Amino acid sequence: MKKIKYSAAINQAQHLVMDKYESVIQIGVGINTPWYVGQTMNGLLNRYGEERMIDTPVSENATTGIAIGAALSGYRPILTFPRMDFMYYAMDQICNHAASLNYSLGGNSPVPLVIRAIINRKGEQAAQHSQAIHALFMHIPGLKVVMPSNAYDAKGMLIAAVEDNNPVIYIEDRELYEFESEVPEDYYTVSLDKANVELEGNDLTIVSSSYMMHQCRIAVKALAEKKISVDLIDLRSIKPIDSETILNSIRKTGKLLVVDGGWLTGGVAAEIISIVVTQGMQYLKSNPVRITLPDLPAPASFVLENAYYPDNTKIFQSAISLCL
Amino acid sequence: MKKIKYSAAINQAQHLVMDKYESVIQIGVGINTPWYVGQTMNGLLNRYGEERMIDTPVSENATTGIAIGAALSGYRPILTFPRMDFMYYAMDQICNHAASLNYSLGGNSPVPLVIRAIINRKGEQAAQHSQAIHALFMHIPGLKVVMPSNAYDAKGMLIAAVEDNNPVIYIEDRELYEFESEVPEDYYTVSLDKANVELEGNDLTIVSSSYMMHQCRIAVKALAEKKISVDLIDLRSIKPIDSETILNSIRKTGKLLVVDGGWLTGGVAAEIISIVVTQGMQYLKSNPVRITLPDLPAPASFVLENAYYPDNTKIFQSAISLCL
Amino acid sequence: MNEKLNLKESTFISILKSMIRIRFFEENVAEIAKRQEIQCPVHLYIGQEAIASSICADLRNSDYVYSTHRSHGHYLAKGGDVNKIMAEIYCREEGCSRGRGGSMHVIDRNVGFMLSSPIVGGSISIAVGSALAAKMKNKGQVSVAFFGDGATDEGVFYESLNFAIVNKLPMIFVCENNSFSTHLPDFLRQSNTSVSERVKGFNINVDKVDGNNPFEIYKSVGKMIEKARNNEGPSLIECTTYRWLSHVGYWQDLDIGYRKKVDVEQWMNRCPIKFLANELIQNEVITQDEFIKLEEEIKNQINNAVIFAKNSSSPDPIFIMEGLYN
Amino acid sequence: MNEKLNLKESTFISILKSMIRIRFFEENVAEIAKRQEIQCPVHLYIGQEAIASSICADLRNSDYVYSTHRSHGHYLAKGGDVNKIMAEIYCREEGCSRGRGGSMHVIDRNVGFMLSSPIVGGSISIAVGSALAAKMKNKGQVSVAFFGDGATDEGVFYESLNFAIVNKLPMIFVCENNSFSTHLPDFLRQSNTSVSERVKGFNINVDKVDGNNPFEIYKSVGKMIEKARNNEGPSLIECTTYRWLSHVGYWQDLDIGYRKKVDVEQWMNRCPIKFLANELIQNEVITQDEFIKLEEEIKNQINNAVIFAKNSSSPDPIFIMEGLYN
Ligand SMILES: Cc1ncc(C[n+]2csc(CCOP(=O)(O)OP(=O)(O)O)c2C)c(N)n1
Ligand SMILES: Cc1ncc(C[n+]2csc(CCOP(=O)(O)OP(=O)(O)O)c2C)c(N)n1
Ligand SMILES: [Mg+2]
Ligand SMILES: [Mg+2]
Repeated sequence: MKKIKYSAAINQAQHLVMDKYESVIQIGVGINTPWYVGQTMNGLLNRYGEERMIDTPVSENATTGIAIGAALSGYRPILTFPRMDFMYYAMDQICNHAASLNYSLGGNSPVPLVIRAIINRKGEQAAQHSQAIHALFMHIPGLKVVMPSNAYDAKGMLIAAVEDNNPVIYIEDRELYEFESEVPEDYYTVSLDKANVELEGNDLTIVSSSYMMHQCRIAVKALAEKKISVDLIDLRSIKPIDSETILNSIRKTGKLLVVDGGWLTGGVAAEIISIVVTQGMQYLKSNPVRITLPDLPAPASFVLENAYYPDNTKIFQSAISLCL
Repeated sequence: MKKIKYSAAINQAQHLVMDKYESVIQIGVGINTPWYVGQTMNGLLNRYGEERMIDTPVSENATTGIAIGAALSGYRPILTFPRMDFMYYAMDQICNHAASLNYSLGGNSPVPLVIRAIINRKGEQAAQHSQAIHALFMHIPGLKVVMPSNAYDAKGMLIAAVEDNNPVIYIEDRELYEFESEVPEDYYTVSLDKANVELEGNDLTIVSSSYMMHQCRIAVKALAEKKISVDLIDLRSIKPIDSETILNSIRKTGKLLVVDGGWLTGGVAAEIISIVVTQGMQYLKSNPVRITLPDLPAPASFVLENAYYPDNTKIFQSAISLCL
Repeated sequence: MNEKLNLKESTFISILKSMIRIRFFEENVAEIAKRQEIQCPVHLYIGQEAIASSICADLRNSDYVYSTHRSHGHYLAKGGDVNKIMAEIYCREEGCSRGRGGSMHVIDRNVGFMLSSPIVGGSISIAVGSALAAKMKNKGQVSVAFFGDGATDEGVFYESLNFAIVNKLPMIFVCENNSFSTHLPDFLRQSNTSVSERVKGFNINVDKVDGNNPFEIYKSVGKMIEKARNNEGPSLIECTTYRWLSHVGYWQDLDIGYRKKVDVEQWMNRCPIKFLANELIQNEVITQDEFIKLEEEIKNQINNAVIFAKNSSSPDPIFIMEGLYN
Repeated sequence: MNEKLNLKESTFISILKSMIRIRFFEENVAEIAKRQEIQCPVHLYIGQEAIASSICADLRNSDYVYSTHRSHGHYLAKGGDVNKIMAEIYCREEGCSRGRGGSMHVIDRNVGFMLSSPIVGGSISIAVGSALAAKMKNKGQVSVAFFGDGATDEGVFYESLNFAIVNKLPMIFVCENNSFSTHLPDFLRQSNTSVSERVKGFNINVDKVDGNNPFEIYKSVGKMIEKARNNEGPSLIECTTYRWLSHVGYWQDLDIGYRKKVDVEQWMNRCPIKFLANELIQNEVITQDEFIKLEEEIKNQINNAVIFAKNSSSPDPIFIMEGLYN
């Protein structure tokens, strides 16, 4: 199988779904320029034209409503936010409308909408251009929220998201764009509600997702050298959460470290820990640990950024303390 | 001391701060009509005039920015959202701006803004008019988020919020408006970061806030009859969270039930449980339990509402199972 | 074709029927709300019936309609099922939204009634999304968004307008300007209280009509629909009107002080139903007897709807989660 | 008073100085960005200097100014500290925002520069809040919001406009129309590419001027400021202009294909600094020698700012949480 980049996998997925389904259209600020979306849109404008690739004015709120309306009228739009930070403008449409319409209308008004939401961390871009606010969407009933960590899942989950009849927030981290993994060229899907046990081990369960999985992988290698073997679980989906996979692992290892790329309070890590201890605290041999961003807006200075963003060293150290 | 209603306590607090500080102004959709805000604004328009009581067009986004701008320019605005559901329109100003401005600008641009956010549960109002989305704000660094459960705290915390130099989301539940408690007539503050051990007991810790405290109080009385004595903790603030008070209680009781009026996944209950088990799992004698709304938009039908909203019976039953 | 009116007779009989249906429906809802048979908040359309009825007169089932908190009139005018909406106001399982949505979340996709949203300004952009779909499908469909003057205070209205114009979508923006956003009159909220004048600079085809005059509305929107079907882009029609009852509920909120009794009375004298009925009778399109018979028929229909609703079952809490995902 | 120009000489010398300062500042930032001395993304103002400089010429320190992602020009024109903003672009502790904000979050409250926001449309409503405060304080302050044509695509712009007009606030909306929102030209985004025409229906005092001509801008905004100080309400000035460099960064993004080389060249021929310098020299307000001396002085100032910034310390991670709460 060929190794391709995470961004290329997203690109492939989009070519495949736009090819297969005439009903797939794309909409969003900057979708037709590499400035915003890296290489993920390569070739799409040329191949499918402006009618199906709608680059919009900066009107995030209306644009989201428009995507919802198109979804209610026979299309399967992919709506892209080049930064998650810009989604705040569209919260009314995402949370008040896309998420709950089908339920409020009695169940026959599916909103087959995919929202590509891109995290841009680091680069001295500061508080309003660096946010990872996936936890907010995890809280909203009616949404599905996925955050693939590798090229294979990125492709398969994006295709699955497009085929799904519900609004799916599909979260990418730009830091992942250059990472390569083996990806089949053809059309395939990866389920939107299953976690992936990426590595099996006995001493410790690490649960993570998206870009932080990358940091975990590095840490896990270093831990192996210290003879600590890790069950490394890639959440892939944070709504719904695959509790079973996590609990199965905890039954085996008895130790839990959750690593999330968002803020601490009310974040994904809190939810994972809650699931585990409300359902299986008896299996835990020591206090679970969470590694997240501190409760602080992103600072600009890279010196502060280095202190702000947790990395594999921090994961390694936490894992070591947990296993001592 | 005189007993007054929760809504009257809010009203008193507002009269007192507007009296004491010329810089306090009020702004928001419907603040000058009892339709929206019950009795909480009684007498304010007459006494302070339209210049300080600004009833606005339905432009939630701009109105929030305007309140921030006034806060940066020497005023201490109180901005009211008659329903939390309408706050989605203003998320950019609340989360991207009010919350992080002071940090991003180096620390000398305080935003002394109070946002009164009103939860309207029940009444067959359905998904877009019933939301309790306090957990979303708990996740945003730079905000303070309080949700008083009784008239005394409602008054003292609103005054404290106005005196605070940071954006404070002050959450009311309309269901609480009619509840009375003893409230001094004069000016006083209640700290924005301390939980309140409302009742002391030994068998179980119940942590709750706002309207759900009311349901807990009923349950706790019934539990007392069953000889189960409860440490009943009123969070009061969900950002920051007073971990110490909660942990102290857990050390004593070894059992934890968290009752929150918001949704399950990624909610306040998950955070409380996480704080406890990451810092003191060893004190817990059994799995902690959370009672929340299910992950579902609010249904309209009151028959469904009755199944949707947890009440004191559910709390009672959970507590009993926990203590068996 | 009636020569004096210079308009199709059958159309105006249909419009009259629609208006009467809405009036009786709303009067009935007011009754049941007063009797506290329902808890669900209701925003009644009485006084504004001419607008929905005339706008929808020539729309097809394949055309899209979007509505607001004040949804009943739009729903009925588009041909929505009167039983199902009544049952929904009662929050019953047989309601159009299975009792999950209530008065403010109604739907009848068979006739192109897509949804109503109680979030002010919440459905306008979604309607534009249907217009985008319509343009792509290229089958002559149009999309219509009903909204109040209050909704034009939300920025998303302008974003939606701009997008529809830039992309020449088959979209019709229908602003029902009753000069109030709940208690707040237009001049305290808006720098230009005429919505159609305010947005002229967007380069959109606009018209401002008497919202209590079905002839004016029908004529104006007819041209707009034609334009839209011919891929000539969107239009906005501003219909000035007045709501007779309180913002929400069944009463006549004269006590609160935000509007005067004489204003309400003046507008009630300009009742759109009386006006149209008189015109049709005087021009011998229908007779007084036919009119009375028509009223009877519709009254029956509404009474039956109430019976249907009351006989409907409450949703079963066991299935409370149904409809969350699709 | 220069008779030929019929304008105060000292004012235009100040404006010229301000424009040169911005130009050199930005050229320097481009250099350091190119040399990768900084990581922080920078949106350079080169080509648009006349606008900030002329708008701010008669503003007082007590007047409020709000800005965008393209913040440097506004900051310097309002009298912001050149050392502190340079150090901020380097994300240093001595920067105006202590290295927490970088290029897109700058502040100098001593001179009324309140903040810049990189969220498109993010600072307009906040500026209106300062105008509200100004009106309540009643001391003749005005509030100015700078924003691009792209920001007028956000609904919050219209909400802000409406509120300012309804409440007659001392507010000046300054739209710098460079016809691009990043890569997207105006006609692909906007139903009316003239912002001032688009919003006329809001009943606001508007003017459209050549944004590369300081005389025009200064004259027009002067009247607006006077109006605002006299409690006669807000105004909007649209200044047509062009950015010479890429949306972000130091290069001349001609390769991406969204704009043509000849357009850039044509606009570069209309350099606002050359234009003003020529006018002042020809009208004997200053001599060629004085102009050259002036340039030298400012060049020095900027070089010193770079030295200041480089000598500044990096923020200490120990204090990373400082500034979260106040
Ligand atoms: C976002 C939002 N803000 C506030 C409200 C409360 N609200 C309900 S209806 C309404 C006024 C709407 O006025 P208009 O659009 O003119 O419709 P009308 O009631 O006159 O038919 C308001 C402010 C709401 N539903 N949604
Ligand atoms: C809410 C939001 N959406 C998108 C962006 C990305 N973005 C940054 S600048 C810009 C264009 C702004 O154009 P304009 O307002 O005309 O300012 P100019 O860059 O031309 O000075 C965009 C879309 C953003 N910063 N904020
Ligand atoms: Mg109205
Ligand atoms: Mg521009």
